[in-house]
Parts: sequence; structure tokens; C-alpha cells
Amino acid sequence: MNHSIVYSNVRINESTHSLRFFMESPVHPGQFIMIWAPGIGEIPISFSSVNNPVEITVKIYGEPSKYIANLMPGEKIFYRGPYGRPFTGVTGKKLIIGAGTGIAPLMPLVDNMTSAILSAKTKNDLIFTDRIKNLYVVTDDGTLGIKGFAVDALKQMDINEFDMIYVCGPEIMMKSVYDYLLNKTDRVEFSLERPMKCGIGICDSCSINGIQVCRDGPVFSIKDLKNMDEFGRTRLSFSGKRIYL
Amino acid sequence: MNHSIVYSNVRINESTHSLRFFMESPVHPGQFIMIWAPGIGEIPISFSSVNNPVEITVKIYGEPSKYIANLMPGEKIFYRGPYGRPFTGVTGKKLIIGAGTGIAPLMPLVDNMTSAILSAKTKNDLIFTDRIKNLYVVTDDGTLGIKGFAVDALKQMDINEFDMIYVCGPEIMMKSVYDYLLNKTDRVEFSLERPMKCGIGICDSCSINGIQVCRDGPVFSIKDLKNMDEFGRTRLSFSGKRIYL
Amino acid sequence: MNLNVDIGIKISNPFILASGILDENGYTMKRILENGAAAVVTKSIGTSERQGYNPPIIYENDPVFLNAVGLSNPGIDNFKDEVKIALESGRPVIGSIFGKDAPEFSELAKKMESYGVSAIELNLSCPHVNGYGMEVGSDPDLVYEIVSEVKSRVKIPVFSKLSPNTSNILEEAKAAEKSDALVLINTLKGMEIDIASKKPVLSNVYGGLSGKCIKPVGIRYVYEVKKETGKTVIGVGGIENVNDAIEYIMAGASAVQIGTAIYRHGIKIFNELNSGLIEYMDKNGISNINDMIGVAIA
Amino acid sequence: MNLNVDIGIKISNPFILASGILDENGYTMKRILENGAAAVVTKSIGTSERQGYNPPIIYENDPVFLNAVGLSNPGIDNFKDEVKIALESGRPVIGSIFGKDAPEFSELAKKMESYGVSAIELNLSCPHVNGYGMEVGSDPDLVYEIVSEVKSRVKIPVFSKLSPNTSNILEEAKAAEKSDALVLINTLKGMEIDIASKKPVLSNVYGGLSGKCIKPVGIRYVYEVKKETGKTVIGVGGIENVNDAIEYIMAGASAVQIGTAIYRHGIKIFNELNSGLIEYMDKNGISNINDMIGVAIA
Ligand SMILES: Cc1cc2nc3c(=O)[nH]c(=O)nc-3n(C[C@H](O)[C@H](O)[C@H](O)COP(=O)(O)OP(=O)(O)OC[C@H]3O[C@@H](n4cnc5c(N)ncnc54)[C@H](O)[C@@H]3O)c2cc1C
Ligand SMILES: Cc1cc2nc3c(=O)[nH]c(=O)nc-3n(C[C@H](O)[C@H](O)[C@H](O)COP(=O)(O)OP(=O)(O)OC[C@H]3O[C@@H](n4cnc5c(N)ncnc54)[C@H](O)[C@@H]3O)c2cc1C
Ligand SMILES: Cc1cc2nc3c(=O)[nH]c(=O)nc-3n(C[C@H](O)[C@H](O)[C@H](O)COP(=O)(O)O)c2cc1C
Ligand SMILES: Cc1cc2nc3c(=O)[nH]c(=O)nc-3n(C[C@H](O)[C@H](O)[C@H](O)COP(=O)(O)O)c2cc1C
Ligand code: FES
Ligand code: FES
Repeated sequence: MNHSIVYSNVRINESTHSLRFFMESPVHPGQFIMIWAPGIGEIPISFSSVNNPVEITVKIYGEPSKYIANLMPGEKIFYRGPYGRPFTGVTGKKLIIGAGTGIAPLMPLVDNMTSAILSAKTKNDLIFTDRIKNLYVVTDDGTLGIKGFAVDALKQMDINEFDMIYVCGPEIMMKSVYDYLLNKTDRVEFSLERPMKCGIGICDSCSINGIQVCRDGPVFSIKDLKNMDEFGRTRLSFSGKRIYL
Repeated sequence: MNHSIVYSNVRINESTHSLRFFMESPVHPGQFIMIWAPGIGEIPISFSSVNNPVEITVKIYGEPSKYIANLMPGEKIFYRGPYGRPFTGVTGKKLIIGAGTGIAPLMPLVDNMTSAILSAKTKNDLIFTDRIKNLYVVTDDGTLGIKGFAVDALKQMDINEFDMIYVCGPEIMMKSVYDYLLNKTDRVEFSLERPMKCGIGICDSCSINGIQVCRDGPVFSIKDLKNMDEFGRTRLSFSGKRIYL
Repeated sequence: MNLNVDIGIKISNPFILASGILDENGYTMKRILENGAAAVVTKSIGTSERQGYNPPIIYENDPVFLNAVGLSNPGIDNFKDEVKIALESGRPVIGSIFGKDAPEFSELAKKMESYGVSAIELNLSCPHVNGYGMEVGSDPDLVYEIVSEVKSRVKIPVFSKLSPNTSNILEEAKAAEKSDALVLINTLKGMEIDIASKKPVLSNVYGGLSGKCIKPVGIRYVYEVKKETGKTVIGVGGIENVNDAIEYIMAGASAVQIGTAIYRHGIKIFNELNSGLIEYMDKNGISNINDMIGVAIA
Repeated sequence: MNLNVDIGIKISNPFILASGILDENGYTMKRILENGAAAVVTKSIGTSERQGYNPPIIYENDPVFLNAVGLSNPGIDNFKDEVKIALESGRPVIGSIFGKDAPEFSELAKKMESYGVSAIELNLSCPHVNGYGMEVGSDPDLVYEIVSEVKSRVKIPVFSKLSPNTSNILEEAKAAEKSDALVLINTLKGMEIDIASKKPVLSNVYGGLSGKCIKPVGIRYVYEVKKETGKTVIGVGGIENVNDAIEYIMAGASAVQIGTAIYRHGIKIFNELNSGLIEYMDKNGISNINDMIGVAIA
């Protein structure tokens, strides 16, 4: 088990914290680590910045995320990884489409050639709006920006402008973006989120059509997803029970 | 377990064979390998040539040495190693003093600056006399060369002529050479032979004054031996019983 | 060249996916069957849904590999569809089951059989209800009862997977005698502590050691059991490459299962093992894999 | 900073040489005691001289380390001088003995005591005369009898070294309850086959697995036995560096023994462990090693 010392912890909204710490292994955008809350649990977390001190952004749901979000500077943060296949970098114009905490892993892709569609339930759930210049905001309730879903904002844009589109968020949101972009462009990558227990391609909990999201993903191209009919349709629960989305 | 294919097998006297085969790891003069006779046993054997195809020279005593000596070209030879600390190489004039099969590990040291005292019980037990130019032969029974022991030949030589003296043979012979050379010169190395079971410094069967011959030796300088009062005096048998030499 | 072996069922090569590794989702099993595995063993399935232990469920620090999944499974009734998906590959699926007693094992076996699996694998390493820290498999009477009852209730072959956490493997093997094959070995009990946090690394504290560390233990059990009982044995434990698989076969295994190695080598290991085996047999003039089984037994 | 621990005898640091590794020749034990080891355990000694098995007696292929020495030993009467030489170091020698029953163990213990050893270690992993493939240590009644009788015959502390080849370590530990400390673990049974020669690599076929592969098994036994019995435990198995030693101590070991690691690191490992431990305690503000014992036990 690796550990590092928390360098900083900034609360960025009601239930979300950004933590920085130094990592020895290089990290690439889209990769993740399994963070251990000793005696509590272990969860996969992506990077909202891949440069040292790297940054993770954690939303509190249950006990493990709460433990991690509340780690104070000077405390030890335990992890294994980095794991997973990263996003493909491009030099030209980029569009990122993120919903909820799904915005976090897209942040390392942001530079001055990047546009973004950020969506969330309400205004207060939005994060990182201050870090992006060309920003399209979408909220479910219309408290900020367009009222609706990320795909609604996308439909108003000229997708041919972009050399690559990167998407991360709840699978249902990604599925709607996928359905819209299918047959329009091949230059799209999605970062999938499925229940992960091992993180290293052994336990089958994250699999989609026989592919391990933790090992062969979490990043998949739109082409990859064409062969995965479980995408947006079914997945296994923590027990291994098939769930229809 | 490593294995190689026997390249050649030459019988060099009644009960002694020289075998050649290729080894991947580099070997240095004085090192040894543990050769496995599958289903029969395993014994330590030194190199009579360290250049590929390396050469070993084996005298038949019991079943393992018999099996090894009779390996035919094309057959597999199984071994682990090389093990042990080699002789210190010097560029100047060298004297090798070998008795019996103890001559074998000294052979890689032979070049045109090397003189040798080779001793054996009788003329027929002598080996490698054809490989050395400046040769002093000693036999116990006087069937060839001087009648007597190696040390008798040594006493007639000017040891200051040599930049290094290397000795290998039965411990009793080495002890007599040691006693003679002690306080005369520090430029002497002995290759010790003690019962070896593991060959890697674990089992204690080869130890002398707490030093493992297999790992810290088998080559020791005359200085090293000054601190080893077990030398020429006691050793453990295969069972671990102390034997007085 | 013949790579077919008979372990109660005939399979087209000796390489089988081990239980508990990438065999919970039918699509994954199907993919593995389409990529060189002669058969897959499902995750061990029980009567009802179980979450298993909280993560961390694995700990990896080469050469150590520990897991404590905690028999998480969807329950036998929810598993039907996964078997169905896996069977689309056209290759055999072996249904692994676990329970606390003979009636439970029998019920599970019957359901698995009805789903179309080719054989049943009894996971006897589950916790023994009456024995503190003990496993079902280390109670010979219970093993005998389970195997007998399951055998009498299903028509397909039954394999018994034995535990290495025992002082007397031959007694266990004897108790499982009615099985069509013995599967050796399950994981060795072990644990690690992270010294920086001063805590056990697995949330369940104890886990099972698998991978290269346990190969010598697996080889020993396969060799000893084959030598002393002559039964059909399936070898499992620490197989990382074709030489390891050949070692198990020479020790007496008719087929082998691969689990942990998938972590390092991926699913492609099955195709690699197949081509490695063909190459080995070719080079050594062996035309039938069955000629290699148990040749190291003296 | 206090590195002294009490395992029935007081020793100046927690690092002890394990039985069977470089402890047959008194001079070697003496050298190791003079180079950082707080104590040494002798090779296991029996009533009469035994040659042990023919070489190959070890097989090494990282991370696997197997041995089958076969309890070679000079016999108790011939061992007196070796103990005497080792004791010249001024540090404690622990006499390891093996036998087939309680009278044999008692005789050996008494002789060892008379040679001046500070404690007796009972090697309970020797073959059980009446149990095929079983070890003395997996017969709780026999263990109880041996420990009781030895305890009543000698005044020095008695340690019981238990076998990991068992389905129920707590039963074993209970049977050995009268011991002053429990030593965990001995080697795990294992073997390897060389596929080129199609032969087992050890002349005895079966051997004992030691070194880094068995550390998780050793940690588990130490943790479980300490947690469930509270007895003084000495940890052994796969300790390669100070972190491994600390892990054992946190799991509940009051001291640790080092064997196989000497192959890779040499005798100097004892001095390295001592300085590593001091550095660790310094860095973590721990002034007494005893404060670390068992801290990972929940
Ligand atoms: C690749 C990837 C990257 C991610 N990156 C981020 C990120 O950057 N930021 C972020 O906020 N979130 C991220 N997530 C989501 C994050 O991992 C989840 O929010 C988290 O798993 C939920 O943890 P929790 O504290 O809410 O625990 P809960 O959901 O309350 O679960 C508690 C614990 O039990 C485990 N668990 C949950 N359900 C079960 C069950 N049914 N059976 C057994 N064990 C169970 C969990 O793993 C956890 O250890 C990512 C997820 C993935 C897959
Ligand atoms: C460093 C070193 C280098 C050597 N180099 C050479 C060399 O180049 N050429 C050469 O001819 N010889 C060499 N020897 C000597 C050679 O190893 C011995 O001749 C050999 O050990 C004797 O083997 P054998 O066939 O005669 O077996 P035997 O002496 O008959 O022994 C049979 C087997 O049993 C083992 N054994 C022997 N005694 C016992 C016992 N009491 N208990 C248990 N097992 C036992 C042996 O290891 C062997 O496996 C060397 C020895 C050493 C230590
Ligand atoms: C993550 C994981 C989960 C496992 N789950 C099961 C299981 O459910 N049932 C079972 O019989 N064995 C299970 N095993 C044991 C394996 O099937 C196999 O016996 C063991 O891991 C040794 O093989 P390996 O070294 O190739 O992994 C599991 C092993 C691992 C690593
Ligand atoms: C070569 C060798 C010989 C051994 N001989 C004995 C012995 O005689 N008695 C004993 O109790 N344990 C013996 N053991 C077991 C060790 O004392 C120790 O319990 C085991 O090797 C695990 O520790 P390690 O991994 O540090 O080696 C031996 C181990 C080895 C490797
Ligand atoms: S999380 Fe286990 S296979 Fe992906
Ligand atoms: S031969 Fe075993 S220590 Fe040297």
C-alpha cells in the first residue's frame, strides 16, 4: 500500500473537497487510484490535476468518501495505483462534457483550447466553473445556465469544430451524448464509471461486455462502445446481480 | 534449475572426465556450480576452463560423479550457479599448486606466465600435465617427478618470483603449504573444499569459523585463513558431527 | 497433435478459467471462452444474494496476492442469465457452488445443472458452520456426505475443490472419492498488515493467498493426491506461464485452472498458453497431451 | 530507546536466528551472535546422528525457496561442543529439538539444558510416526503431552514451534498452552518439478516452502494466535527487512526469527535489522519496542 501526505484540502462546495498530495508515479488524465480509508473501505478516485502535487476531487456519499474528503493537510492518504487507460491527448480544440463529479477527471484536459459543457442538478452542485474560459453551463433545474441536460447544450454546438470530445458523468448522461454523437464523429472518448472492487481486472465487478473498465478503460472511444451493448443498458451490482439501467 | 547440452566429453585418465558445455552466465576462475544428477544427487564442481564452451573435470567417486562423468554429448547437464568468490586475477608471474582433482579449478589461471606444481598419488592420477609449460611434477610414490608432497617442491623454489600463488587440493596438503608460506608472503590464495549441501550459504555444512566456504569462499587469501583456526583442524561431516582432521 | 483431455467432460485443451476470477458477468465468461479457455468455472454461487466483504478485497505486492471477496454472488436464481450468456460461446461452463451442508449443495447443483452447465465444482473451502475458523473441506465426514448427495442428485460430472489449509490432504481426497475429479488447490489463508496505518490491509483482515507464492504448495498436493489415489486431478495455483502448466500436468493434473495470473497477463494468457503448449509438444516430439500427465511421479 | 523484549528470556533486541539456517557449527552461531542477533536457535537436534537427505536439499527460484534437509544432525551427544562454542559469544542460545514422543523430547531437553542453553524450542513439525504424511504438531493430544512433560523436566523456558500445515491452528496453540512462547511458523509443505528432466527437484520430492512466499501465512498465524490466545508469540517466516519484522511485531510477535533471508542478504542482515528498527522507532517517536507489539490487532 502506498501512502502520501495530504498537502492541501479545499472544500469546493457543500459536499465536495479537492485534495492535493505528491505522487511518485506519473499520472495521466483519466487514470484513477484506489484510495483506502483504513478500517472503513476503499474507493476509486480520478485526478482533477495530474501535476504534482496531484489533485483529487471527492464528493461525499458514504463513509469512505467522507473519510477521504476530510483528510487534513499533514495526514496520510493511502492508495494503490495509478490504474487504467488514460484519455488520448490532442493538441487542437477540445470539448469536455462533464456532469456532477464527473467533471473532475476531465479537468486535467483543460487548456486555453478547451471548451466545456458542465452540467449538474443545481447551481450549488457545479464545480470548477472558475477554471474554464469557454464554458457552457447546464443545470437540471435551470438555477444556472441552460435548463436541461448536457446533451441539450451539445445539440446547439458545431461538433466539427473540435478535434476531440471527452465525456464523463453518470452512464445515462453519457448514453444520451453517445446516441447523439454516434455516426456524427469518431473523435469522442468516454470515461466510464462502474462498481469497482479490485481495480486491477480480476473481480469482474466493473465489466462491460467482457471488458474490464478498471483495466481496459475507464476511457473508451465511441468506436469501442459500439461493440458494448451493455453500455447504458445493464451492469452488475456489488453482489454480482444484473441490474437494468 | 538450469540446464545445458553436453558439447564434448573427454576421458583424461582412468576415472576422470573433462566435459564441455555452453553457459549463459559468465564464470570466473575458482567459482563452482552445483551439478544435479536427477534422481541421484547433486555435487559441487569447479571449472577447468571458464571460456565457452566452459569445461568441468570430474573424478568418479560415488554415484553423482559417475553420472556426471558419463554424460554424453547431446545429453542435458543440469546445474545451478555459478556460485562463490573467484580467485583474484594478476597480470604478472603466477604459481599454481594443485593436488589430485584440485588441479582442475586452477587451470583457468594458466597462461604463459604461469608455473605449476602438480601433485598426485601416482603418475596415472596426474592430469593436465600437457597444458602447462613450466611444470614441476610431484608424486607420492615417485612414479613421475619428485617423490613426496607438493610442499616439498615448493620448498625448492624462490617464492618471491611470483606475483601470486594459488593453491587447491586436499585440506591437509593446503595446510602444509599454508604453514610453509605463512609469514613469507601475503600473495597466496587457497580454494577450500568442504562438504557442501546447499551451495548458497544457508545450511552451514561447509562453514569454517563461521564463514561459509560456498558463499564467502571457496577462495580465501592466506590472510583470511590466519583467522580461521578450523582450517586444517576440524570440520563438520554431512550430519553435522565435528570431525578432527 | 492432441490437446483434448478428459476430466469427466471432454475439453479441447487443458486450460480452464479458475473460479472467482472474471466469471461473475456472463459476457466476461463468454469472452474468455472465445479467447482460448477450454472451459470456465463460474464464481462460487450460493443459495442467496451476498454482498461479500467491503473493499479492500484484494492486496497485491509482488509476489504476494491476497483476496477476501467474501463469496459475494447474486444468488443461484439470479445467476441463470449469466450462464446462458456464457454458453453462447458454445464451450463448456462449470458451475461452482458453495453451501453449508449437503442439502444446500444439492439444491444448488440441481439448479446449475438445469442452467446447462457441463459439470459442477464444489467449493469446499467455505467456512464451516460449526468449526471456528475451519472450512467445510477439513471435515471429512461432511465432505463425504456432500459429495455423495450431490452425485446422487445430478447427472453431470462433479468436481471437488479441496482446501490446502489442512494437515491431511489424503483424508480429504478420500472423503471426496466419489467425485469425478479433484480440484487442487484453493487459496492459502494469509493476511498482511500495512505498517504505516498499523491496520490489516484487507477489510476482512484474513484473506486467501494465490498466485506464484502458492505454486509449490499446489504442485505438492496434485502430485501427492495423484500418486496416492490415482484420481483425475485438476491443478490450480500460481500458474503464470506454460512451463508452470506443464509442471502441474507432469505432477499429475489432467487439466489446469488459471486465476491470479490474469492480473498480470490479461485474458490473452489463454491463447498464449495454448500456443506455448503446442510449441513445447512440437519441440519435444509429444503428440498427445495425455502422455504427459503424471510423468514426474516416481 | 528500549529494544529489549521478554520472550520468557530477556533478549537485547527482537532479532533471532531461525532454526536450521547456519546453526549447526558452533563457530557460525557464535559469529552470528557477535553480529547483531539477540539469540540463535540451534538446528533441530534429535537423539541420534542423522545424515538427512541427499542433495539436492534446497531449490531456489525467486520467490520460491524450498528445502528438504531431512533433520540431518549430529545427535544430541555430539552437539554439546557446538553449543559451548556458540556460548562464547555471551549471548543466549536456544536449543531446538525434535523427537517422536514425549520421553524423547524430554531427554533431549534435559541434555540441551545441561549444555547451557537459555531456552528449549520444540520442533513439532517432524513426521508423526503413526500418521501418514502428518506432523507431530497436528496431533493436539501428542503436543499437549510433549509440552507438559518437557515443562516438568526442565527449568528453562520452553517454546513450541507450530506447523502451518494445519486446518486448526488454535487447537494446536491450545494444546501447546503450557509453553512459555509459541513460535510461528515452520515451513509450508511444497515441491517443484523440473520439466526438462521431468523429475522433482528435491531428492526427497517434498520439501518446506520458506521465505517471502510464506510471509502472509506467518502474519496470519501470529495475528490469529495472538488475538485469540494472548500468548507470547515469536514470529518467523519470510522476514527480509525491517518492515517485515515490524509487520510481525504489529501482528503480535514479541520477537522474530530470520532464516531464508540470509541467503540473499548474508549474516549482516542482523545488524541491518537493528539499525533499521532504531531508525524506524526514532522517526515514529516510539521509545519502547514493547509498545509496538500487537498494535494491529483489532
Ligand atoms: C474510475 C472511477 C473514478 C471515480 N472518480 C471519482 C472522483 O474523482 N471523485 C468522486 O467523488 N467519485 C469518483 N468516483 C466514484 C466513487 O468511487 C464513488 O463515489 C464511491 O465508490 C462511493 O463511495 P462512498 O463513500 O459513497 O461509499 P458508499 O457508496 O457508501 O459505499 C461504502 C463502501 O462500500 C463499498 N460498497 C459500496 N456498495 C457496496 C456493496 N453493495 N457491497 C459491498 N461493498 C460496497 C464501497 O466501495 C465503499 O468501500 C469514481 C468511480 C470510478 C469507478
Ligand atoms: C567447491 C568445490 C569444488 C569442487 N570441484 C570439483 C571438481 O572440479 N572436480 C571434482 O571431481 N570434484 C570436485 N569437487 C569434489 C566433489 O564435489 C566431490 O567429489 C563429490 O562431492 C563427491 O561426489 P561423489 O559422486 O563421489 O559422491 P559420494 O561422495 O559418493 O556421495 C554421494 C551423494 O551423497 C552426498 N553425500 C555424500 N556424503 C554424504 C553424507 N554423509 N550424507 C548425505 N549426503 C552425502 C553427495 O553430495 C552426493 O550427492 C569439488 C568440491 C567442492 C566443495
Ligand atoms: C479474487 C479471487 C476470487 C476467488 N474466488 C473463488 C471462488 O469464488 N470460489 C473458489 O472456489 N475459488 C476462488 N478463488 C480461488 C481460485 O479459484 C484459485 O483456486 C486460487 O486463486 C489459486 O489459483 P491462482 O493462483 O491461479 O489464482 C478466488 C481467487 C481469487 C484470486
Ligand atoms: C534450510 C532450512 C532448514 C531448516 N531447518 C529447520 C529445523 O531444523 N528446525 C526447525 O524448527 N525449522 C527449520 N527450518 C524452518 C525455519 O526455522 C523457519 O521456520 C522457516 O524457514 C520460515 O522462516 P524464513 O522464511 O525466515 O526462512 C528450516 C528452514 C530452512 C530454509
Ligand atoms: S474492478 Fe475488478 S475487474 Fe474491474
Ligand atoms: S553449502 Fe550450505 S552453507 Fe555452504
